[in-house]
Amino acid sequence: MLIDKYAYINKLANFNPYIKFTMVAMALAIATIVSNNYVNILILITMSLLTVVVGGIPLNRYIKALLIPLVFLVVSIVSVLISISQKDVYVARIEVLRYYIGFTEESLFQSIHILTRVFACLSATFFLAFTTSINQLIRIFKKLRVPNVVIELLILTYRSIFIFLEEMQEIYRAQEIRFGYSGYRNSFRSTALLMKSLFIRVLQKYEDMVISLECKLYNGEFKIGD
Amino acid sequence: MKNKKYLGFIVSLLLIVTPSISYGMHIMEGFLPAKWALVWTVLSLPFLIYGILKIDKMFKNDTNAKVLLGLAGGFTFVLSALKIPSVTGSCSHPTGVGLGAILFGPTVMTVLGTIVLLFQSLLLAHGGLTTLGANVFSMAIVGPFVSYGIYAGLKKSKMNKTFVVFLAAALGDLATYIVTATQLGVAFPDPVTGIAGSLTSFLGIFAITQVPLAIVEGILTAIVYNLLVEY
Amino acid sequence: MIKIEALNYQYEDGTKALVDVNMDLGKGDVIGIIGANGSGKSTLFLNMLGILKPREGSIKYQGKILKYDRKSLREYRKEVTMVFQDPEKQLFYSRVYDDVAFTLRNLNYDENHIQDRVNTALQKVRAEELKDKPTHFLSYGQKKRVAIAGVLVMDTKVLLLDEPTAGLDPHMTRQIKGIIKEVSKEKKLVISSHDMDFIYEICDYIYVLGNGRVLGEGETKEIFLRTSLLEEALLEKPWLIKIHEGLGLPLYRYESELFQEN
Amino acid sequence: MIKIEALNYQYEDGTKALVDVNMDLGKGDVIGIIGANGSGKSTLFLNMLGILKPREGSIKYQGKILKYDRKSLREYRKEVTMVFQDPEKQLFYSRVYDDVAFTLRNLNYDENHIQDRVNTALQKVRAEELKDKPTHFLSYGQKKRVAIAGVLVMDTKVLLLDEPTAGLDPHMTRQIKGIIKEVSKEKKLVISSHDMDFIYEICDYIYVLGNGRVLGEGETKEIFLRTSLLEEALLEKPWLIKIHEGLGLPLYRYESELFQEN
Repeated sequence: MLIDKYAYINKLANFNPYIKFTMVAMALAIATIVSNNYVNILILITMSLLTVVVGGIPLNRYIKALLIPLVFLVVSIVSVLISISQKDVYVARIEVLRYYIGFTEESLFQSIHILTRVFACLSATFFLAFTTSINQLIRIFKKLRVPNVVIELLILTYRSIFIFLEEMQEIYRAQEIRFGYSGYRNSFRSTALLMKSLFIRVLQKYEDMVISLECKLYNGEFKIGD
Repeated sequence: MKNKKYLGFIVSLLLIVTPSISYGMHIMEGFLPAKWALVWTVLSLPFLIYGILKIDKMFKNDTNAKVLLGLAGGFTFVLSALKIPSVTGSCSHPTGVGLGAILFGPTVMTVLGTIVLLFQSLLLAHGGLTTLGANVFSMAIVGPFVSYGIYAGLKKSKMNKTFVVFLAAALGDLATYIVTATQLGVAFPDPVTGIAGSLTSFLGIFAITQVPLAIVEGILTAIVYNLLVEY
Repeated sequence: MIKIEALNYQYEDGTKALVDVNMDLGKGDVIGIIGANGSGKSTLFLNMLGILKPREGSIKYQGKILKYDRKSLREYRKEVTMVFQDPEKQLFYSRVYDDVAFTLRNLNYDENHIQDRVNTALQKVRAEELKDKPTHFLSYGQKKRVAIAGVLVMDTKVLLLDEPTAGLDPHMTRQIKGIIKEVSKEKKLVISSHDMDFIYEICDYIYVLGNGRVLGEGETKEIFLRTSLLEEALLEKPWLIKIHEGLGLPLYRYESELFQEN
Repeated sequence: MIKIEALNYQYEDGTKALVDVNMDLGKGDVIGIIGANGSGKSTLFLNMLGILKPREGSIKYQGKILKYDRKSLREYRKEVTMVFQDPEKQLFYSRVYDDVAFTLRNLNYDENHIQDRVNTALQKVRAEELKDKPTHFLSYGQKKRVAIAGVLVMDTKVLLLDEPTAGLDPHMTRQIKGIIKEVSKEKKLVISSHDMDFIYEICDYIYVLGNGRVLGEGETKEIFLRTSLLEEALLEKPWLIKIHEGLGLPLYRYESELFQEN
């Protein structure tokens, strides 16, 4: 969640958000449509440098973020790379019970290709996530004529994410020191209790917020300036 | 529950929130080639647009519902930061989406789900922008629809309510996983065995984590449901 | 000004929350409403805002009985509004500026005008530098000040404040006191608090609530001398009163007076 | 007892939350930790509980350095635990009894034993009659007492209390004071609060925090006489200290002493 914090304190935080957004959109488009290994690597290098060197995001933090989807990546790449069949058509293979497990040249190239594309796209998205705050993005979406309902829901959801994140942490800690997460059974029950408590707090917040809205002369719209 | 009118809301939130996207496997940023990224986006769009129109209409009648939906969005997002004990001992992240299928109609949660998925990719690095369309389709459309369908279809039957909730949540989750595996399978056909091979391979490899998870999540949802009804 | 006449309020389950409450908020500039938890303070505030509708009795504003249709309420709340205890529930935007501007945008003012008023409001609570900060990075005390700004921006005639110093450290409490003193020059304030020293310093007229009834009312000094009333209401005396009674010192209103003269 | 040695804690983004904190909680029976909002009190408490792990330095309990594996933490928390500020976030069950029993059930005690200990804990906080009540119908003060019971039930040697009187009216504050005094006979208490009068009355040794550092420490009376220290920490003096300094009266520890002798 700390990505959010960096979006406000990095060195590019006040840089024109439209330019940042356009750059990222273009990088994503090129990486997925053109999708050339060398171009992808170029995007990865450019975006990483922009994020870490120009934006001033700590390198270890950046690498940590890049590794978040690692499990998915490894498992999926393995699925793409490896195949099993009775025919021996593989560049490298092992034989198990008359089946061949291995990979072909094509799947090897495809895997490498996916890898470069994934890291090109990740670096572009992370550039956006690390340097452009959601508050700036919402204004961009407004410019892009995203429907008003969606903009309003974005605003409200973004705000309430932080309300409940804090509450969840407090409830979790209170459970944790009372041994709520010692052992599988307890963890299970505590998780359910946590979800319940949080849910009830959603409803309470709703009731209180409606009252507060009345006082703020809410007329049915959550506006933002341009 | 002191307020009966919330009951429908609760059930639907739980059913749609936790299950489908809950422990779904987000297809990561950049993983899909352009063609497939586009295909799934185009397939998701009608649901999204219909949902937006519906929400628009709903907000005209009850402007406070905006706040409720916003809070529900925050709530579902936050569940994805919560580590849920899973069978294998590792921790998986639930990711809830959605909301009041019963109160608001199932397409509403497609919109909310999309918003949550967007925040997940920007704030948590789960999923991605290029794969948003595909993830929306599996997690904010198919999963919730399956859950909702099962719940709506069985709630009047004589079956035990808790079991119905369990089924709806668990099967919604499974549906999401099958769709995701399919999305990957068709995008990357096995050079030797074709789509059939790649599909089997993705279904098989993710089954190790996703099937137990679906069951765990079904149970969890049922427990929370009972706790809330008791409250 | 606001007058409350023979007001009764019941919860849906029949519990009586307020019983025959009469108040004239014209009796002072800064009115204190004190009482134990559950004495009915919050319910009273919600009645004063027209959010809850009394079962019997009425709220009068400027001599006119408050009506509960949408339009009347909206007009009324341009004159009377409230800062709630928990700032989290009053902040809807993730950017301070947008949040403070919210009410004005609801009234469709133009953006230039809004900008001026937002700036003024933020100045009043000494939070100009927070303007572009995301709300979720603010400290509790900062959130509290932004919540107050979001209400001051409206320029109402009456402002209700529920526990304005709850959860604040001594330094921030002093800040809020300063803000309240300044704001009280322009507006009528109605304040509830569990901090008797704070109430004693800030308010000039006080209503004591207990079990949904007005147990007593009077000028600040006078109220806090009524030992049995405070005991009945489960409250305590401010320390300046205690040393007046216990040590036979003169009755001072402010700490500074005490220490200057002795 | 707990000793904190050269403890440093940083948030993930590099902000220093605690800098070179040294504390020996054996120096008193009821230890007060005071400081402005954001001075690091909460972070310190979370470090003391082993929820946050210091970047440098260590927590020692009974002479042994705290380890952060599951088992060590589990054993440690049987000896050291905490009551958080907001009771709303510490009550999970719909029935008071179940909630108080939560800790014991997690440790797999048998139900008969649990029953005894739950009853004792509820007695200690004077809440026996709430046993079968649904938690969401309790008043704020009752919730607070039940939350304390839910922690007392563990019979730890050390109990941390974060703002135990926040949000309470004067009457309930007195009740909590009573409970704390009684509990302090059996356990070591570590208390944080913004209410200086409360800290002055309850604690016998005090640490003053500011910007994540220990700005000063000492016996209660002595600490509150150090004007510049309190100013630096943005705190205030208890009124008993104020009148001692301002009026030249002897320095009393309790209100009752003052009024008896004068």
